[in-house]
Amino acid sequence: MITAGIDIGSLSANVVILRDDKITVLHNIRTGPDTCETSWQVMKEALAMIDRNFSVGSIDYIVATGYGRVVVPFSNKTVTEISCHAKGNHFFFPKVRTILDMGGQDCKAISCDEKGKVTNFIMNDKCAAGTGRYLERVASTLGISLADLGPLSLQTVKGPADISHYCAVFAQQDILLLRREGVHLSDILAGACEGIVKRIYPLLQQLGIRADFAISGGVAKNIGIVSRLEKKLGMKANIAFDSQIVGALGAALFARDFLLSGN
Amino acid sequence: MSVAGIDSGLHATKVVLMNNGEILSKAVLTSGLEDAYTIAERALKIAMGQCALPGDSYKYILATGQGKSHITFADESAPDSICLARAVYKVLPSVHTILDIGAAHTLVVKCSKGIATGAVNSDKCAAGSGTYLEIVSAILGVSFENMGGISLKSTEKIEVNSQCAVFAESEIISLVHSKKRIEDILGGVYRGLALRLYPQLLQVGLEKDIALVGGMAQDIGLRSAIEELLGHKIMFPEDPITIGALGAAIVAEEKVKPGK
Amino acid sequence: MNIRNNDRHNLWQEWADKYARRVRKITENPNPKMARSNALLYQILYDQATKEAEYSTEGSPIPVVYHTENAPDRFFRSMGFRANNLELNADHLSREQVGRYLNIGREFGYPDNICDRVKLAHAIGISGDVPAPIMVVPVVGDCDLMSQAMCSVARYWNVPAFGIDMPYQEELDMGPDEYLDAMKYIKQQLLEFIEFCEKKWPDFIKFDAEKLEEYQRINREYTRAAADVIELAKTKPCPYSGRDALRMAPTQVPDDRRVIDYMKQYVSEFREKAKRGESPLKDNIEKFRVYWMCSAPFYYDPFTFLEERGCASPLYEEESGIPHRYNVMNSESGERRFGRRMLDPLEEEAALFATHHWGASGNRRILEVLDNCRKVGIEGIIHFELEGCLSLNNIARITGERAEKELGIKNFYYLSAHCQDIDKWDEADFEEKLGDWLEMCLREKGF
Amino acid sequence: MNSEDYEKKLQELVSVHLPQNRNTWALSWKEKGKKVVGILDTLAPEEILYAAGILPYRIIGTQNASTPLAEIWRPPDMCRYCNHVLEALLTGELDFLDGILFTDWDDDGRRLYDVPMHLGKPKFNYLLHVPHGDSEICVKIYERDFKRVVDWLHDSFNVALDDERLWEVIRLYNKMRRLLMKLYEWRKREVPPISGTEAAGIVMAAYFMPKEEFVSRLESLMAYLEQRKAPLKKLIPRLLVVSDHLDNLEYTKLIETHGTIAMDDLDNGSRYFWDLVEPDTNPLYALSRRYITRPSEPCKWFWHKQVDRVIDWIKEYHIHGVLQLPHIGDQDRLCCTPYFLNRLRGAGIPAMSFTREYHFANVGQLTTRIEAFLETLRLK
Repeated sequence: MITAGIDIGSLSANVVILRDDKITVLHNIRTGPDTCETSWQVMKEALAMIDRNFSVGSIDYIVATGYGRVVVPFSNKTVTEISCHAKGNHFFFPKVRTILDMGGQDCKAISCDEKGKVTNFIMNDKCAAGTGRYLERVASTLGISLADLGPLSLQTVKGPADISHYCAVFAQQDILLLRREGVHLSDILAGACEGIVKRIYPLLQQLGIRADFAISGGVAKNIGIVSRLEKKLGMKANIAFDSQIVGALGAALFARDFLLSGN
Repeated sequence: MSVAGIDSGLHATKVVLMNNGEILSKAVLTSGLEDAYTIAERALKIAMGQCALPGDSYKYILATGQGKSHITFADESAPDSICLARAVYKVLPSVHTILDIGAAHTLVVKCSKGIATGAVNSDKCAAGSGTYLEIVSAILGVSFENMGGISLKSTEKIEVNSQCAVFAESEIISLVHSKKRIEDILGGVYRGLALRLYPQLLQVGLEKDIALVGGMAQDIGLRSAIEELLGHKIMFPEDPITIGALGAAIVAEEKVKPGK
Repeated sequence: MNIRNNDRHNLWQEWADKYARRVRKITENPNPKMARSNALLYQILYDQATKEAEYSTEGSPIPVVYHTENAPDRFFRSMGFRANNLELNADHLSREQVGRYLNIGREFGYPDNICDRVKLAHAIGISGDVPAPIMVVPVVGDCDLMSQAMCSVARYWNVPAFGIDMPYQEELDMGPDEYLDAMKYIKQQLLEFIEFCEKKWPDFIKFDAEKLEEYQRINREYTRAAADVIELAKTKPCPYSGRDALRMAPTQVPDDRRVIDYMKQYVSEFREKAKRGESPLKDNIEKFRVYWMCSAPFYYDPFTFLEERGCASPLYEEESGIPHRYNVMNSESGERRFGRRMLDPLEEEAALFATHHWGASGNRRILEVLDNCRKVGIEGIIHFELEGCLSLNNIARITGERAEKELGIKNFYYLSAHCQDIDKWDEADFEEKLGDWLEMCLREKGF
Repeated sequence: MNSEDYEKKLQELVSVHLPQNRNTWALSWKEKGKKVVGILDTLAPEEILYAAGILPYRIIGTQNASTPLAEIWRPPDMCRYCNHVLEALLTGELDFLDGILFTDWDDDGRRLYDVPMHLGKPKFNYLLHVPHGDSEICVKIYERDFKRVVDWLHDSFNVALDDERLWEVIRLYNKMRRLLMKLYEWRKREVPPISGTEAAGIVMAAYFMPKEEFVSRLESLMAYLEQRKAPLKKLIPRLLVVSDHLDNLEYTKLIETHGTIAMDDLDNGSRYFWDLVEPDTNPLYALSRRYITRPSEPCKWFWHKQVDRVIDWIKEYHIHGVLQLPHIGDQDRLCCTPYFLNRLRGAGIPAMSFTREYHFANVGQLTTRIEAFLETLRLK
């Protein structure tokens, strides 16, 4: 039995292919302007990893998720990223009850039951404050790579700088000014991370945080955010070895369930 | 008697030197990662270099703009609203409403005879600022300068609703993906932008004539979108970028005028 | 989700300690900028807080009723209740305390985009940090959301929510008769309230008209003393700081006669300053005077900022002698109004309630504001709108337009901000904008 | 008539509220030289207006995406319904109204009255205070204020009102209410004869038509509706939708692509017609009692009784989950939401609340949220 999950996010597109319950392929690329093309590309590349004459047709069931889920032409069914992230995280960490998924342009706090089924969730609103995109802009403004942002933010000199604007765009202006005033790079980054945690925390508060806690999505890779959040919550965060594929994995698991239940 | 006006903006610092109402010289420097003080100092030097007068012949230096408080070598600082009102009165005396759109702010000033009588300032959200357009130009791969012109070729009305610049990004990407023409997308972008500026304009009363100044004033796309919205022409000075600095210089002159 | 079992704080004890510190500071090394009479004020607050703090630890022998600012506090107490004004509790939160209650609100799932006062009053109400209620009293008329918050608190503790309703109509032409009408309606509700409570808690609740009258006498004397402040407000340069104009009398101690002494001290000390032409303004020169309205940042002092620039703020709309519950009491003689047709103490409470200036249409409040502007020669209005305050929607601009049309006041500064949610407060930005506005006004005046 | 004709008539009724249709009746009413007065919520005593020969017109806000004229007066992020109503007033969309009877369901509703008063547009406005309690005293004061409304109508439009006519109108309204209740009764079926969208559409038709016409139109359809095989197939889950001013039915359509709206707690749904006016010697008193003692709106102090109702409905209508969609700035509902959700979840009923715009916009995220909620109901 071969099933696949494909997660088309605003920043990255991910594919997970399962043989029975084993993950055989993980693959992700950056989402291009044409979401449909992106979905073909990422899937084809993933299939090629199994072997070259493997095609979409040879997969028994495909579930698409992510904001681009509806445009994936070859999916049998679509499931929202919310359900998929719960399921994916639950696969890695069966004891998880609260999940934070921080994607490119939204941020979800999800609580699930022992079966990995969503029981409640909260999402941020029509503003990019506290999202992956925000961090991208910060990194690009300061001319550093997204990967370095987290570690650097932990080496504060005078403590986190105050970035007063919520707005992802204006934060960039603030940062520019701070730079001109000669504020240390790390302090600015620390300020940016603090800012994000400040935006995320209320979501988790409203949801009510129950152990275990897990973070997925691109931002989970950012040690600057994760460690600060762990400190604020006073609990350890579980993070999958590849936090970006959790959604796609969840989709693949749903595909397996649907196939078995003949749904 | 000579004076200097400095407008320390986020993206550029402008200097105007004046002598008895005559502009001696101007200088515009785009800000890098230098602090406001240093770059203002440099801009001032450049401007001074353009005219023969010795450095100490400048009786009064007045700073305005978002970085004004950092320019400690200036004798005084004054709010943008006051400087804009003075300058626009000098170059476009019939104007009663000034719309100043810069990189990160939008300021609407109500004025009569060079006196600012009201001002509405917005900077809660980038949706109405030049930065928003920079993001758009980056997504569409169109140069910032050409966007306006292209938007005028729009034939189909498209709505770009996203308040948030970052969300507009994905909205625009999906428009591109659905094979919409760049011209029409830009048309929508400018219309949306004008619509978001509209409440602010209405708040000060929209008394004619209306002038568009600041970094964005040269953007023909924005200008025509606003004119379309208001249903009449708006004015703009030939050098809209240095208008704040000019105002600062005028206010400086008032200070040194004998008897004042 | 049950916050009551979370770590409890003894709010009143924390306040008692704070007031003790202040009293000590004022008596030991007084700040010349601050009013001396504050010593008595904080002493009163300290005594109240210590009393409440005991109840908080030992549990209150007397049943507690939660209510908000516009509710008839004196009335509850005259029935034998201990009244706890959650709205005032919220106002008294210090910078350090406020975070806890914002979090409690969020965890409860209460909307975050409503005004800080409602959010915090609600949060304190469900925190268990003040003695638990046996009844909650939602009132409408000044703030509907506050009454929603009180209902929510009542549902949380599963205790009765006994509302008191304030009637109104567009009263452009509203004379004493309509007020009397409204007053009678409210009196009926108060009687119903008494009946309900006396039946429910026969052992310890009994309405005592004399007690109420005594409280009202104190309040009347206080009002009379405070009325002189409006006279002081007319003197230029303004003898006191906007900070002191904001000073509210401790309304939770209706039985404490010292509030009268406090107000008298307050007035006389500033009358002295007025005689000497002293003021908190730079070089004692008043260049401009503004009417500070609605609310203010709690943990930052905008008045010193204004006074350093020669701008006086003699009035805060709610307090210091502003007769904002007009038509009820003659502020000079302190006698009941309504052509003397208002006789018993219940009617007085009802009338105070019925004529609240936040009630009814915006017109009621605006008329009063304009009247005060006229009284003290206001040149500019700073309308500090509390973000998320529904009672202010629409009337800010109407006030501005009418102030210009009817009084020729051109300078109207409208700003909307949070007063207590510090995370959302940007001081630098606030000062820059306020400074720009003031400078615009001054230059226009030729300074 | 064959079923095609009936279906056509039904769809006509459902689409009465659409911008291009809804003013038809008001305009022809005015042609007869009669007056039209706007109302804003379920708390306004329509019967009084109608009995006085005035057509009550329930205001739907403009569907323009932006509300620049309204934002001169009020912050954009408070009650979105008020924004869009004020915008409609200022753009002239509502210029045909002779007046508006304002009711203060909350402070935003109360302050909405100030701008028209300030601008004198429309000419005649009245602010009717709605007591939030349900005591006899409240009923009495509301009755007294009804008398003031009658005086206002007389002074403004020179119309009179007699008990006889008022009773007639009350009977007519009760008849309408009974018909709608019957229609809602059928929604308990496994496959309801009408969708939630259609139900809301039918209710909103009553906003704009003279009630005689609405009643007769609905009456003529009842037989057909009773045996109608709805176009929509049996869709799990069955939902109860809660909101205020959910008058853009694109939202309900969006929900019904994923599930069935089998029951609602909407002001343009059950809350409009539930509860009859009970007989009494005095018609104004009888009216007041109906409007005051029903828990309908969150602003009422005894609103928890409305939650009891919702919980009963959940059993009667075999509801799987409750979906609440308050518009941004629907503050008094948002203040009641924690209690609401806790009550339902405490009773083992899945329930969620997502805010939305007033007009139909920014539905991308909303769709995901709704889908995700329905998944939690479906993926068992």
